[in-house]
Amino acid sequence: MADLVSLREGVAELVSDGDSVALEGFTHLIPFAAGHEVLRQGRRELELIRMTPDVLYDQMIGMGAARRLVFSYGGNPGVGSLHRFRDAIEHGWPRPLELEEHSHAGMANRYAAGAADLPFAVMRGYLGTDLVAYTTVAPITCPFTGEQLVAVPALRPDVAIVHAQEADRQGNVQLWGIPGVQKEAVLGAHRSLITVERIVDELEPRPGGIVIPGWVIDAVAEAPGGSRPSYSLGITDRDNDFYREWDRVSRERETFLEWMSRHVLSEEVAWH
Amino acid sequence: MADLVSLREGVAELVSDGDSVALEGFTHLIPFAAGHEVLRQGRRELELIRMTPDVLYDQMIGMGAARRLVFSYGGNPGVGSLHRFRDAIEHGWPRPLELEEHSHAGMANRYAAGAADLPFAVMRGYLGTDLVAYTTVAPITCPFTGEQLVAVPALRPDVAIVHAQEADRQGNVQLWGIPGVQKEAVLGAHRSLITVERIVDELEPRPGGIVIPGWVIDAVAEAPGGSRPSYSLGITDRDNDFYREWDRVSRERETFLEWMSRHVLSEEVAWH
Amino acid sequence: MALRTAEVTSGEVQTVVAARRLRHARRVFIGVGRPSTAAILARMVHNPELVLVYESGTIGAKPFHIPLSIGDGELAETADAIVSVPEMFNYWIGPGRIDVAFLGAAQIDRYANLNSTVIGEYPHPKTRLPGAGGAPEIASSCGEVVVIAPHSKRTFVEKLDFVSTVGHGHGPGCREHLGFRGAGPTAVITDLGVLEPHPESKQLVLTCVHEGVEVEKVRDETGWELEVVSDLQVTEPPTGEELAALRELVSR
Amino acid sequence: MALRTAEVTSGEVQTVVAARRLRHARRVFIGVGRPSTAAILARMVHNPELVLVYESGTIGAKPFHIPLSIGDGELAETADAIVSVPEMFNYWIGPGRIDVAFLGAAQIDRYANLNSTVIGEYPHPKTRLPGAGGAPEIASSCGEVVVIAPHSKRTFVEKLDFVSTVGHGHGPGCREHLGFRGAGPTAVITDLGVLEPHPESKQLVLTCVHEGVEVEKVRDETGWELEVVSDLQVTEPPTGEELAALRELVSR
Repeated sequence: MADLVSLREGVAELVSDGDSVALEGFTHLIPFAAGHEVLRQGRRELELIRMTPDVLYDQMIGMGAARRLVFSYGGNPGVGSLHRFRDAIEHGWPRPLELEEHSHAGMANRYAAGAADLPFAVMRGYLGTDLVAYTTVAPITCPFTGEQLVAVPALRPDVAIVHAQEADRQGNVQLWGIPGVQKEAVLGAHRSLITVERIVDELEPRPGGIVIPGWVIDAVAEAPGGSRPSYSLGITDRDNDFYREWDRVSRERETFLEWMSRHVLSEEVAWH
Repeated sequence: MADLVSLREGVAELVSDGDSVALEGFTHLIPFAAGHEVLRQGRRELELIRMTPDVLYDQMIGMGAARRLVFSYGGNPGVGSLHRFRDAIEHGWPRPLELEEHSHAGMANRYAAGAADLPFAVMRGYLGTDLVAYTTVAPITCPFTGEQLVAVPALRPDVAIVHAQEADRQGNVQLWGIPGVQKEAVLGAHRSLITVERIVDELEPRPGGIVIPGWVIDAVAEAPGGSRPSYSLGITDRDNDFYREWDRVSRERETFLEWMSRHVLSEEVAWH
Repeated sequence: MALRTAEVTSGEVQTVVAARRLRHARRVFIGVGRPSTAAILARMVHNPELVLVYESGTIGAKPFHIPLSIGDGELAETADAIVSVPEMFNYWIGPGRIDVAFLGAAQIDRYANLNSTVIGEYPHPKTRLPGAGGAPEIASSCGEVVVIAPHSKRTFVEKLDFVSTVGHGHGPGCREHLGFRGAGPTAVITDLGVLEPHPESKQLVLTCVHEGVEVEKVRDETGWELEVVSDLQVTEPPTGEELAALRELVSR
Repeated sequence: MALRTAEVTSGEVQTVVAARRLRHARRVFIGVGRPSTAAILARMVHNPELVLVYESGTIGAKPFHIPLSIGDGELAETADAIVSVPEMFNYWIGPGRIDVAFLGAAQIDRYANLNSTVIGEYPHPKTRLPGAGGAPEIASSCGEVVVIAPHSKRTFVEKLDFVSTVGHGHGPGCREHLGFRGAGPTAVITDLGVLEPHPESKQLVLTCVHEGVEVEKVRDETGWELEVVSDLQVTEPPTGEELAALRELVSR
């Protein structure tokens, strides 16, 4: 059974400097509150893993918490560039950022292989692209047909952190709506923390509900609104204005730092 | 969009002599009505594919409809032997039955590879067993770690037939409860027929509900009670007494043939 | 009622032309922005049965509003089915279940190969772009690809800084050699006109200009020696119905 | 209240001993029949938190009745989660998330390898058995395996007709050589007693007999020269609570 902890305890217990950490979420259910807590606790030298690093990773990269980024699409969805991500790669500010870049299909299969504890997954992809020269893939031949395919190595993060709608007191978690790769990230990681909108006495099965049993989760922390400005289907709405506004906030280093200091790092946190 | 057809039309349209046919269902939602219709239409020389050939395949094998069986567990669950399956293998009655035998994990991965249109899947398994000498598997080496694993070839049946609780008028299908490998069988097959308990105006999303869009299905046929003596969760109950009784009915060739003639092949069918 | 060209923006024309392209499509794969707007518009005016698939995992979404992200709540709430990302790529995109995919890019070359990764050198880019995302496998798996891009020399380049996504590769036979399925890019719809691969050379040629656009202008904005077909078409202007629907959609 | 041995069937003893084995288990993988009954009994009297996993995909099922099949409706209705069969094997069994797996077999050898495929030659069997099902990967992946089998020379054989499932293979180091995880078979619970692999030789030795069972009888019913540990134990008879719970369960 998962431990029910405070967000502060959960992050302190599970995330250390230098860890590879997957804060997953595919547009929906992005674990902003947990990512902010990682920043408040001053974690450094992280390998951040995520298919779609967006505003949360822009914030973490901009604060210099990451040494390395493993990803497949780094943009502010529907808005444009991630300015802190770009600044780190283009100018090494506030520190250089090492990259391991894949396609979405590659990352998804890497997570699936990790969840299955297999060393690699087989897929069709990457062929003909320049990515092959800069990332970790290998040719593999079908032993039955001779067809050449591509192998991608499994992803096994030290820690997976995801957000869900609810958990019961045994730490069984239910999420619904767009599920992304969160289940795979949790099952493939060595440790896991799930933040939830609410703790309930009993999980009521939902259409589209995915239940992750408490016994494969290390810790569950209640964090109402913990995915804002992303959303938790049925509980909070996506704050599209915030994503648009982030383009302005993040464009200049000073504005960004001031915003982070005021809204994320201070003891009296405006949100989260 | 799938065509809404009668069971008779659906089977006549999609199943031909010599086809490889997966009538899938893992204990739950076994497409008995469709299998019986295949028998009534006199199909022969079939390659029958299923992880858990049970009473339905015992019937189809006993009637001589199958040339070959691809499977991983051939028993009457909780009861014992499948006598017609045994008689075919042990004595070639009513005709010899060629076998391709796998483990459950192997069959499940073969279906998953088929659904993904990949030629094979990678897994850990089979090693050390005598099955390796009699089935289709191949060693494969991880290009990253050097670990030796096992490849299994994709399953691509000519036809998949499964049963579900409901469909809407566009042929979108919803099933819930134990999902087995039905989605994989449908997606991996070249043609597909889904029988349903009922046609509804609109699918109401259910906990655990899996929706298969009508546009990946060839035909949907209404067949109320179509999984009996198996069951359709929430609509019919498993007839455990029938499974026990089958042990007696199927033990002798004559009793079996008489039962089939009376209950399955006759024009006025007692059930289905 | 036909509207005068002056009343219509080139972006509106581009969206309308993209939507028309979906008249007979069955399943379209779309990202956000203009592709998504075009697909919703197609459902409104041309093809109400069109199935919209977003890589977030929503199959058969029926958004009333233009979504900002590919994972907006409305997409999940209106979808026929929602699947995980591994399932989306492995069971739905990879096997070629999607007819048409709309893709964008920061750079496109004469073979409709796409760059969405970097401007400059990969290790030390001048401009870091978001990256390939789902595009490489979408382009190698779907029935056909339609590229939607603004027409300028910055975008239509002689040589990509980085090949993120293969269109027609090095030309004829290249997709087959790589084992790809589908026809690859069949059209590039810009704010100036439509480019299509020549059936033999696979090089993009200008097949259509939007009303009021000079061919010379299109050539000027293209970074290679653009060929023009002899029977060059002029885009049929947006109809009143198309334009009204588009504007109503944008205003929601 | 202790019950006299005469009142208890050997099958009941076997089930009770199997249930006790789950006192400290967290997740148990079970098929139908005696294993399932033992696991449900363990939840009733020893370990209410025990998570029952059936290969049909039901995780955390809490059946009130003994299921006839691994896919009975009650398992689905009471499960914490239900997953597809590919997911069950790939995400749950393969990675070793299950502590204890209960398996049965038609034949078992001194290294606790199992045959559930054929009696006789595979191409022309005397008796065709159901086949391996999930057992090979369950036995190579779970934390430990407990085999439940009736004790007779027909079952406990010198040489298997077919190796369906590897227990300890050819002996020490064999599982490691094959890359298996988990301890493999740690006990074989029969209607006569309990066999466990010798820590060094990995050969099954008799470590416990049920009350009233002669060692000679066990040797007679075993197809190889069975060794007996020096400190042979006698099974603690079923307690009144265990027996009452088991009988109540069976009568439901």
